[in-house]
Amino acid sequence: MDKTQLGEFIKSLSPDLEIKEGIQYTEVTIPPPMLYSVAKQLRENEKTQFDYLFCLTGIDYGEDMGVIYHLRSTIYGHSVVLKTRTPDRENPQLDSVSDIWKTADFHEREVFDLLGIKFTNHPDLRRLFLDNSWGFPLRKDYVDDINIVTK
Amino acid sequence: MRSIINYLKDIISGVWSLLKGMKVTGSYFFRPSTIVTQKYPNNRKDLVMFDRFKGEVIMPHNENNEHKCNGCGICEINCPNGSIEIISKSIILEDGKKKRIIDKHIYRLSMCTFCALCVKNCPSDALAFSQEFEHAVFNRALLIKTLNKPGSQLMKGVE
Amino acid sequence: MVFDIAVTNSTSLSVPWWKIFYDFSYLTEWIDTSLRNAMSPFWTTITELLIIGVVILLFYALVGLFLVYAERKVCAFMQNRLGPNRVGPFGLFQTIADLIKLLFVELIPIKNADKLLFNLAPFIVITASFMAIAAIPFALGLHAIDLNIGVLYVIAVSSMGVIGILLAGWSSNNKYSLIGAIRSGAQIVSYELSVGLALITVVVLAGSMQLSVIVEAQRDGWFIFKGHIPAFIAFILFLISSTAETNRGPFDLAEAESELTAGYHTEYSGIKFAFFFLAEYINMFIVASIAATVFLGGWMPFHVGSWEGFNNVMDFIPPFIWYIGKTAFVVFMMMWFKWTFPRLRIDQLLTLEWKYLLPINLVNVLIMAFIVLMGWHF
Amino acid sequence: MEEKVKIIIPEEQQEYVINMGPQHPSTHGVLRLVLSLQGEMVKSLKPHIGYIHRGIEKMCESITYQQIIHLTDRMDYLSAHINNEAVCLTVEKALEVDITDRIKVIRTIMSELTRIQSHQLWWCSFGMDLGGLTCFFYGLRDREKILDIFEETCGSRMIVSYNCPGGLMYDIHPNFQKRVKEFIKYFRKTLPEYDQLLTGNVIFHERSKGIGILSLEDAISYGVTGPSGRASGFSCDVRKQEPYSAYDRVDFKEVLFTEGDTYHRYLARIEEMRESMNIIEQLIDNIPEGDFAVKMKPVIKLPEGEYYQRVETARGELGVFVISDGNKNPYRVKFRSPNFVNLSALNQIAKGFKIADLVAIGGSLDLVIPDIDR
Repeated sequence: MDKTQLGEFIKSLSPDLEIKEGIQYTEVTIPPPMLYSVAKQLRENEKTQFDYLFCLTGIDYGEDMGVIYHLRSTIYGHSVVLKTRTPDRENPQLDSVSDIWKTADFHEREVFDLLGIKFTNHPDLRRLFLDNSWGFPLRKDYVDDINIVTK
Repeated sequence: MRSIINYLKDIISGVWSLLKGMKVTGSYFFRPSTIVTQKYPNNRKDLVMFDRFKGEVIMPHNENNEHKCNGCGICEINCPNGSIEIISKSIILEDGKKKRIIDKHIYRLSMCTFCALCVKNCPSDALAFSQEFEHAVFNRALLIKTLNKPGSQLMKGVE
Repeated sequence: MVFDIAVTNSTSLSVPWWKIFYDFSYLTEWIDTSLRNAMSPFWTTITELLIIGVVILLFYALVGLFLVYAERKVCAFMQNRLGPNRVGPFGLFQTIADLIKLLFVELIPIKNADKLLFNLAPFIVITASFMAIAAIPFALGLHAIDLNIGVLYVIAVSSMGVIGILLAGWSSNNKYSLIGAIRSGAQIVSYELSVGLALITVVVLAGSMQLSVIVEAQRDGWFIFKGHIPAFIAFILFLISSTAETNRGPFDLAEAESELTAGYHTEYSGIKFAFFFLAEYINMFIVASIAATVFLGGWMPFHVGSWEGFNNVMDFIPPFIWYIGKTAFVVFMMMWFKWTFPRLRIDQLLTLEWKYLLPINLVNVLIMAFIVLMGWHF
Repeated sequence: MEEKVKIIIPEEQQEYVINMGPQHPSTHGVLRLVLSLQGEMVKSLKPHIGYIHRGIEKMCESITYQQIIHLTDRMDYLSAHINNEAVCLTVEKALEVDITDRIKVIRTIMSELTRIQSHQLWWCSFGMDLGGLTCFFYGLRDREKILDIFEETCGSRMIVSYNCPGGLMYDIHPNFQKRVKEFIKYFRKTLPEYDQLLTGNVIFHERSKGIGILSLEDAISYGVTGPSGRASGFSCDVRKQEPYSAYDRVDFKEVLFTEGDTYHRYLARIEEMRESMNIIEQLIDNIPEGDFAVKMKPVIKLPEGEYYQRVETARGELGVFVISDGNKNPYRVKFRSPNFVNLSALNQIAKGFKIADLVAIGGSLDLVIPDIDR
């Protein structure tokens, strides 16, 4: 399926989804509560079969915390981008997709480590790179007077 | 019977594959001409580096102790690690005009990642790479270098 | 040379001095008689024991140092490198420099280690290899002790080293060391069988376990040629299993530096580490000399049937040189193995022994016995 | 009186926990694996990473696009050139710059040389992991020839910094073509030696065949890419799927196996070296004339938006995800590094094999730790 068809198809799954045709990929914005069910549908639906999660990025949008999923189907060769964002900066929580794509396990740990987004139902949510005493360095409001030198 | 034949076949093919490996190492053992390592500090004199080799950043001076750096600071902006610092000073020219010229071009070799952005982006080609690669010193302070030589001047015709 | 003067000044040495290179018993008997003339029989025995001890100790140290150097040079040449080349001409004194360094290195005490066993282990390893060297015939008349069960003695003594390795691994209180030691135990217990059986093949042919008799029996042809194919197979099997028994690559699972960092000697430093290191090389030398003695005719020169001239030329080379040459050949083979092959896994190592080497060995012994019974050997 | 309590742990719960790393010869860097063993069998392993986490993604947020190049060099230092290429392609795609054919071809040749030298170093260290120390020196000896080519053209050996947004830092050295051809001729002769020494060796077969099997489903689910993924039958070559640079004009085959064990991960890399040589041979004689760099503005500002670029490094798929807010610094940069993802599958692969196998499996995945930590 090309980008437009894919967008239409995903729109037919649920009317709440916001579909945008990006430069490279079809971009789908999902409200956090629907994330898991849409991801599972995309993975299991015969027509989409997104079996390969090739990138999972956590972003600090300033006010919101967001996660971007890049999916690809190894059978059909089409790709889609899922975006979700939560306005809760203090205790951002999203559903884990690590039981749909096993690779999400490490990626979500990384996002948790660097941005502090908690993933519910994650099997082993520990910090990956940093010590427990560190803040969340990829947040825009992270301050570290010792290690970050600005000219 | 077949299993015994296979057993023997396994052994013979296994030993044969081992012998092939031994042939490779053995053939090198008896050909000392294939040795590639060098006696490094002894061959220092005839060791030639490639002319593009990025050893360290230098500022070439001509025989009159003149360099091309006008102190514009583009190298300082381009440096990703802040290893270049330019200290400039104002002088009063003969015709009474003020002019900012370079006082010290400080280069911290210990922080340099040899990305060549400073050399490439220099508008007046004042910087270059030398082929020096033996950078080890006993004191870390020696790695902070001043690139313009004392008493050097801006080359004529460079603005 | 002091040696020359002593010989020429003596009236009791009845042969020209160069003859002793062909038969060391001239020298040993001369020393014995001069000592007996000077002191009582009791003190003569004590002095002779001391002399033998010192000579073997010196020999041991020299062989160890030289083998370390040789290994480094051989592997360097196989790997397109120069190898040691800084200390002395061609880096000849490199190992001496290393030894001096090791002597001065701090002995790091290990917390929670079993102190007694930890310190005892290197001595057991080195003593085992030291004892085995006494029974090896180096040349005609240069043989410290000629037991009538020489082959058995060497096998027994050289396999004692594994106790030291087990102790080292156990007492270090290090998990990697323990794995290494246990691996080594399993390995040596298994491969001891193959070493023994491979030697028994030749013992069957020679009809004696006494090493001097075995060497003497090869005067008209080395056993590897005399014993047809079974002797050759036994030689190959001995080479493989003795490489395993000395914990050398590709069977160096006990130290396996890419898996266990250094295995049983991870926690050792300084001279204690040097003991392990030295013992490994001496063990290699011992098995090489056993292989040379039993299969390649020991110090016997190479003779071809009826070529009188050729045989005379071969006789002209002193037996000691023959012995050293053959041992060096076997040592080189073992180094060649080590620097060519990847390491086996522990279960494959045991599979190799129990499924391949041991059955082949047993059949081989039977064939050899049959050949000897029928008198088909040369 | 003190009462002695004897606790008996059932045998299946007894674990021998050892720490492999952070200083261990066969983790190739500061990777720490906590292994639970039963005998010598690995029951489970937990990777602990972050020992050289440098925060490259954070650093990228405060530097310009030209300066990112020197950081991506240091991620996967063995495919430095390919990493740089990924960043440059992202920037060029965002700005819709048309780069000349000459740049594309040179980038492709350099990428393939990088791939060969990376696989050579992998071959050395894999041989060394299995205990064949001589492999190490043969591999390094041949790699030296490529590094010399790099040094002559780029000025440095490993951390080349040869790409820049809009083209290349300098033109290729006049000797470049001649030297590359010499190398290909030489390496076609020495590659069979690798086969004799390791590929055909019976001990090596025993150590690698059937060890560490990664099924196709797991490979896709874990996202294991590169030669490791292709050995399991996962067709994931970005050079074929989304051709970039000059890959659309060369003819090469994607090395695919279905077995997915250590031996086939090994074979995939060896075959890939041959394919890389084919690619270089097709391009080296017809490097088109043209500029080596397109004129770019001194300060590059990407238009607002999200840009994703995938490239095939020596270890798998590298994704560069740049979110720009229109400033000269990126708003967020994410590197989807292949090693990070490949490491996550290690537990799945190594479970139930021995320590010696774990070393072989780790070697066959070809992990580069700075790329995992970033």
